Amino acid sequence: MTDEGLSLIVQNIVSLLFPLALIFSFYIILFGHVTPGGGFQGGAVGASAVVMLIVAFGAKKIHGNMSHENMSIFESTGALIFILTGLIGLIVASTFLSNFLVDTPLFGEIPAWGSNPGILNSGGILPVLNIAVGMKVIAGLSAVVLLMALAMEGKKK
Amino acid sequence: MRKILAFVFFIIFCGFLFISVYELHTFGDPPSDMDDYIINNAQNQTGANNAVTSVVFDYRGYDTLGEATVLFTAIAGVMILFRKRREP
Amino acid sequence: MIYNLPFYAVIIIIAIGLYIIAFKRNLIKIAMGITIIQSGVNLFLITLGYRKDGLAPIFTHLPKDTPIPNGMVLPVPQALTLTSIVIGVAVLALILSFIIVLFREYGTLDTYKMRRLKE
Amino acid sequence: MIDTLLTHAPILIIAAPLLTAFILPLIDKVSTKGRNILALCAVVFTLILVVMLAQDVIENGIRIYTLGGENAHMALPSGYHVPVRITLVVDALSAFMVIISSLISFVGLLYSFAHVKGEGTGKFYTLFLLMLVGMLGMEMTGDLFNLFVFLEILSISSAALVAFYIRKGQPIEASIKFIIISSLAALFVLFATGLLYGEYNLLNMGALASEINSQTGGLTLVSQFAFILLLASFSLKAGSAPMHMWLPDTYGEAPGAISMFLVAGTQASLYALLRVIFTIYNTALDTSIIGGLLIILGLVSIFIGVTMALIQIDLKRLIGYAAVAEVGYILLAVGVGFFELAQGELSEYGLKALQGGIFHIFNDVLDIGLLFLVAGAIIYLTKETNLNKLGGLARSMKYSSFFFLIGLVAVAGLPPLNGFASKILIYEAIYKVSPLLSIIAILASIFMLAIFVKIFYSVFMGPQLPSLSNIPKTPLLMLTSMAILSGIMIFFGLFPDYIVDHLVTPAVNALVDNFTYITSITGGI
Repeated sequence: MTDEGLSLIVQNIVSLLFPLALIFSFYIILFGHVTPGGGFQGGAVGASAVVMLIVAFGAKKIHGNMSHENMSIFESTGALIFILTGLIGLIVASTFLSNFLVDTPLFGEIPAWGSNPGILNSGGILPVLNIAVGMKVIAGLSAVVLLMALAMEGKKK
Repeated sequence: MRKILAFVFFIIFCGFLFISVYELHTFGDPPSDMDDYIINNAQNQTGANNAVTSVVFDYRGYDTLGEATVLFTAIAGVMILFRKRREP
Repeated sequence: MIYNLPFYAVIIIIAIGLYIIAFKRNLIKIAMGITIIQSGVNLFLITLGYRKDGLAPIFTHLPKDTPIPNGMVLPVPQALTLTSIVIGVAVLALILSFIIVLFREYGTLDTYKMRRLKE
Repeated sequence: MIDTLLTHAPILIIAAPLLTAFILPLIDKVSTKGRNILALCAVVFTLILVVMLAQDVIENGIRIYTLGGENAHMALPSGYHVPVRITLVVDALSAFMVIISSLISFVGLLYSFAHVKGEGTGKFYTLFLLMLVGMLGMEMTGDLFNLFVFLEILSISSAALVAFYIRKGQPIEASIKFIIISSLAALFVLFATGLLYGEYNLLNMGALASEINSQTGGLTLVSQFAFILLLASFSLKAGSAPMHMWLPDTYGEAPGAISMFLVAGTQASLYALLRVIFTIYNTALDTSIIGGLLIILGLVSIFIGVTMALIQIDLKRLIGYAAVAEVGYILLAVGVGFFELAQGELSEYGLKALQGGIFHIFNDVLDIGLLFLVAGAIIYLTKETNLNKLGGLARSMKYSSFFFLIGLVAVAGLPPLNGFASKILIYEAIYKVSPLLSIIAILASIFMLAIFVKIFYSVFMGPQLPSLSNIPKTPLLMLTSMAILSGIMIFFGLFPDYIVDHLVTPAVNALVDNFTYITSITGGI
């Protein structure tokens, strides 16, 4: 891997694939409470999209556009949403992390028991936590890979 | 000499692991008190169709918080390792 | 039970990982050994929750005649595995970064040659 | 108001430092002073809550908190017979350990304000708080898998903190050793958890204990194997003898306050070991075999710790080996206590041994911690750890040498200080079991005294070396934190009965009596 990244063909294909992979990751995160998937799985897909960019274009260039400090802020925000949801549960309902959104208009519908086609607007705090964890995992794993790649590129000179 | 001793110890340990799973329940027929409750009640209590997600974020949500913390910790650790530094 | 074959496979995987950690000298190989043991333990948790002919515990478009709960695999081991996979990734990331920095300082990955700590 | 706070105290104790750790990277961009104040506030808030909770628990008995449940005090879901959700369980022993961790974190944070400078300080405090979270989580959880998660938080954050200064690579070497060994230990804890889950389909410790203790015809083979794995992993993490190699390396290379904090971390693992032995298994085990095993582990730890400390030339590694010996004393006392535990009844000497052992957990953290703080100050000021190149420091570091003297007297177990208070209990109890054991223990203490007196002379007394003639003054915050620790030690030494009656005995009772623990979870079935 040179500083400029891989060849032009790879770069073009990666820029085509990147939005698709990102959309797929958002799908997995948002539908985590209805179909197989969830925050971690979708986050890993999103992070691998970013890793694809890092491999194709080189860590220096990616670092210029989204530095690991910004990713760290993004990640902290995800973690904060998680723990604040838990604390709101403590204040509004009975205990830390209790599912206070069930039976409310937001994500509160309860599907029929047993087999059913699934409702997106269900699950209580589960979708919120899925999104928080998804943010965290995308930002966190990309930051780790970016830092390692930067360290390896720095060593070569 | 030290290597042989280590190897013997290694073999004993692996045998010990083997016996422990030999005595475990038959594969495909686990005891399931706790899990039956979750499968039966997950939909009504959390409103989610995916029982695994309802375990991850509701019944064992605290574990997931811990796990998110582990990831956060590891990333903070990696950042601390690769920081620009002037050594004291 | 002699038919617990998946459990024995788990033990073999763990034994391979342990062997690598105990008898190899290269740090990267040791990191690989840890990952192999992690995979073994994750597989163990998954196999613990398997029920014969069970489906995934997800109700969306579930076949109508599935007995509940006996026709589904256990959800808790899957959740535990998810947690332990992420923890494994975190540990591995940290170990690999340590190895990168260590290689920069020492110029070798052989554990026998990096003994700057006094005995 | 106070009532609500107390109800939610177990989770708030964990959530406060955790929330702060998540916010710190954001605040760090804005102001460094605000960051320090916020971290201090979080730790002080935790300490206050811990003291309130401990007082309540010791007066009113065990307190449980079900996360996500409709009622915080009910571990079982309504109308069902096994616990499904994660519970936090705080009994007097947990309260005792939590006090240790939060107190040590407060002292360590004060010390770090003076000690840690330069790039990456913000991340340092983040990791520091996360390490505190890991310890507190381990000490309050009532769930076996949750214990594993927090064990990992503790080991990852400590590994990253040990490697904070890279110097020539030695801290990284110590750190990689530490993380490989601790992740192996954690993986086997997870494997054992899996075995127990496969056998009983339970993860809650109270419910597991109830299943294991109510079994007729002894333990099943699987739960015996799970016990052996848990025993090996946690004693490895606690730094007991045959697997102590990582401990002096890690303690020796970590920055000053972190060495002290790591001691508290090993005690958290020791707590997990005690929980497994006394709460989950208790008399389902053969008390004489397991008690004997613990006694042997303790004796070997004491022996190795003292003999290896004799030949060290590095100041912090020497203290690290002394820490191994101190862990040995705790294991020895606990082993004698478990040896004497028959059918849930404890003989008088067993009780005394356990009192000594549990009290010694606190004293070990204080004594070794104080020594590490002084050693950290010496390294910070002189940049030198080799004992042969240090000398005559008493002239320039008057207060530090005084604090070192206090730590020395306490570690050696001499009368006016806290080390004596707990060690005399241990000696007295094990003398009744076997006079030989107590002679060995006393001899080891005398050796320890000899070693540390030698160190004291070579570091602080004698002619001032020319290379050390103009070292700067010790920062005030460092001295303050040392003074806090020595104040507590002197208080413990002067009024040991008060501490034993009000803090240690409830903890010992909670440890031995697993019936109360089980009924608090399963509701008296």
